[in-house]
Amino acid sequence: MPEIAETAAEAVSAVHSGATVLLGGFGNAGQPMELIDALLDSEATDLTVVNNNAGQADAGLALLIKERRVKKIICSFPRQADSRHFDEAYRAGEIELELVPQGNLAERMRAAGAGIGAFYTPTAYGTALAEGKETREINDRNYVLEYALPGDVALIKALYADETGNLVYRKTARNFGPVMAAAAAHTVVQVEELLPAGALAPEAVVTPGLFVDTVTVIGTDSGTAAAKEHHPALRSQGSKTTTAAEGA
Amino acid sequence: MPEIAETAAEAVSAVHSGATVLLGGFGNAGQPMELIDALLDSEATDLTVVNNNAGQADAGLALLIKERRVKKIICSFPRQADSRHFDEAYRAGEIELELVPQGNLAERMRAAGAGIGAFYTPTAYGTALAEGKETREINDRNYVLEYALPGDVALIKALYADETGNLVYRKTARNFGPVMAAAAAHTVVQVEELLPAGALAPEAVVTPGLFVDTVTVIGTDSGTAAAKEHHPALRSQGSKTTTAAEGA
Amino acid sequence: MNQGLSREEIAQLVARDIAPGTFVNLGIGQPTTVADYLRADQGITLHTENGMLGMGPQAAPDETDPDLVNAGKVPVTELPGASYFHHADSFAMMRGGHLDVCVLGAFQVSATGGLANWSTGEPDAIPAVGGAMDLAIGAKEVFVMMSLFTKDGTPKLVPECTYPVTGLGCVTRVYTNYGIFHIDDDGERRRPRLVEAYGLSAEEIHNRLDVELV
Amino acid sequence: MNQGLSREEIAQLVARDIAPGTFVNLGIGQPTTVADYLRADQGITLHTENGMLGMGPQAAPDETDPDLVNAGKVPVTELPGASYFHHADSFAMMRGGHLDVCVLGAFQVSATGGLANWSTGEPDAIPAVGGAMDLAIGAKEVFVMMSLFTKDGTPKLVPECTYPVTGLGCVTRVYTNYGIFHIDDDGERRRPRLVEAYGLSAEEIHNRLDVELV
Repeated sequence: MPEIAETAAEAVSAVHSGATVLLGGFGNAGQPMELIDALLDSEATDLTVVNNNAGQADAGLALLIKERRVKKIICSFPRQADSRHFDEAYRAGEIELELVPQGNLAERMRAAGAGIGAFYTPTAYGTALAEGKETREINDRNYVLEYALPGDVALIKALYADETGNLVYRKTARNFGPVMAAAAAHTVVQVEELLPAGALAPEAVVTPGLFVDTVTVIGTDSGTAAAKEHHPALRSQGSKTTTAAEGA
Repeated sequence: MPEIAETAAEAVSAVHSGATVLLGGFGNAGQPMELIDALLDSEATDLTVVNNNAGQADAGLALLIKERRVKKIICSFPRQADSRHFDEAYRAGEIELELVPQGNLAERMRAAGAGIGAFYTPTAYGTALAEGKETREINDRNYVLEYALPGDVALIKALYADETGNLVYRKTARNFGPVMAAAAAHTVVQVEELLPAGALAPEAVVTPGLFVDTVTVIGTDSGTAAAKEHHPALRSQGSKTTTAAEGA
Repeated sequence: MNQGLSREEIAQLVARDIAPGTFVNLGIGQPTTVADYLRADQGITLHTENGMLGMGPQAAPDETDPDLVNAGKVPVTELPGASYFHHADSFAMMRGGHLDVCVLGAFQVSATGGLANWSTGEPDAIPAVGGAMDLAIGAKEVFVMMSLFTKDGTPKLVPECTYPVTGLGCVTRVYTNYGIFHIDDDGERRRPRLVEAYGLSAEEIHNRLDVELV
Repeated sequence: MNQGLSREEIAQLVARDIAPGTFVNLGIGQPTTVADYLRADQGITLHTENGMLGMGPQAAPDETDPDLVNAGKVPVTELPGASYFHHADSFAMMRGGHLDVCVLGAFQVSATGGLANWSTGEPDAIPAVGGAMDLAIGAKEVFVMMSLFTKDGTPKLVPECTYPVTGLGCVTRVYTNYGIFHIDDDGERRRPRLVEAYGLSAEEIHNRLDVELV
């Protein structure tokens, strides 16, 4: 059973300085903004962050970078119209960048979660992003060796959790969540609602509870949108224990 | 959109002699028995078969082996109380056996579906099943190199398909189905019911339709059991196009 | 000078040439506009790298959903038959060769189908790749949309890419304002073949390119 | 001769020692009986390799479901909080170290925690491995249940396995009819430590084993 954290601050207390933190989300969808804000309010520094991007505008990850608390970022697409804090830190030589093609990034975390030490991927063969890496020809195709990318802590966002930690997501907000939950030693999830065990249909669970260590309930736009629909994982007999409004 | 086959015989016509055939199921659960029976009635021979087991009693795969139409079997657990046809063929030197730990078997097919050429797995390191294989130490752990295992055709069983080929499964009958669907060049599925596009909730689809080439409707015990429940993937507004009773 | 086809006309040609019933990924930027010209009767299923098949058109301004976006992070919609999956599964679909076509933009395409579209290689540029390299090597066919020449007239279909490559030998067709090229493998090597010409004659195109055409 | 504990008593000890709130896989055969002694208040979640967490007890004869079986293909039940997943995901859970404990039977366990439980090594035997090797190296802790001696009195806790191994250095505890052994890593090497003795004295156990105990 996961720990239920009353506040986002408590939920992110597992992130220690020097940790590798996997941050979920693709754009705003699935981004655990409130957990990242809590991380910003914490003392944690000297972080290695894995995220698809490198922060946008003056919020969340961008502010962590602005405060120089991210020593290294592992991502696929740092440069964006509003990535000015990353751009500045990078040009100043004050942040290390490991640029990884998006699919290799996802697969490296998937490998970490699945106990695979390394794998041969065709992506990036012959490009600058494979320079210095081992290659191998298998059945007339060329591959690059990539290693598993585990995290100390994952901060992700899901739609519903049940008390056993089972998670379901909403639409394209699923993105990196399930992969990061499995790849991290400690997984922290912000959800719109926490439901009793048995409220989620076992066929429709996306992230089984054994990947989840801490759950905290935070209402966002996703919950508002979900309230207008019937999510298929919700069993009709499942009554809600904590709604976003009642919760932290 | 997948082809809808009227009969099991038509559905398995994609299996040619010499093909590598991935057969789903773990015990009876998820086993596409009617497709295997149709394969038995076909002319296909000289097959390489991938399945967790090597046939039981006097049915399905066991009969294919009895008729010496399987030149090689790749499986994790051939020896069973009622695997007499395999035992006999094996002792006579008339079938080749590649014994693969169950998780490596699943992961090798997963790699094939995911375009991964090979991967380093800790399973079987230091055992007879890793003899002659490449090994590598990564972060103080020992791994064995295993290669992707693609199929020419997969024969699997699911619960429902929609007209776009999206699949959902029932309970532990899911087992190898999703992995084999992605690993084979051509995937044939027997389902209890075929539903219109839109009848399956997109959040609850397990195998997206792009992995599915042929669907045929065959009623079995699974459908009978499912009829007493509400599968979470079924949207209430989805009306059924073909039920098992009406179908082939 | 005759500019050949407009961007919209190029997108129309790409849409015309995508086979019915296929699974297609449209890259960010110009390739996205191809969706505007796909006909419903083509039965094309769109994939977006952030975890969806069966993506519908861009969402109306008053019907956007924060949890339903495309690879460009633009709000989109869901069609009947859609499905959602996580990032590793989404890129497994590409890498595993399950997508029939992806359409990408390019700085350069080489005569053997090498693609350069992720980096200008300028020393002070901040690099970013996203899913470009995964898409380039993943789909069964890679269609590129680009102008055939830069503003100063330099060809973008080149003997070898001078920009950093995204993938080797992966492009199968190049849709440009002056013509469509297929890059076929004749068993010995891959070479571009001019299939349709627009605004310039085939001879003029041959003369202005430093690439041997079939 | 005193036989020490019965199989049921060994299963009870294993059940007692599984930490509350953990995720556990019980191997086929004798290990399955551990489930009979787990208390509800321990909050143990059972994993079955064929794709389920939250597995409940064996199904009553009139309530079996053809699509709900355990790794031994025996009909089982589903508990609240259960989830289903495919085979690659199921074994990823093991291999990725997400299960806290697995319980396995054994022919032999070596002094350094090597496990032999998949093959007798007889030349005419038909080999079969199932999920044994995946489980052996996957769980954080591997508990073995076995008799300490064969019927002819040969120890099964041995300096080195003579049977073909399932995994190296993977066993953390050995539950036998005569005693419980923990195989700890003292920083230099792994060695068994006799934690509890039954039916025989600690000295008798030491004398009958060819293994150096801590």
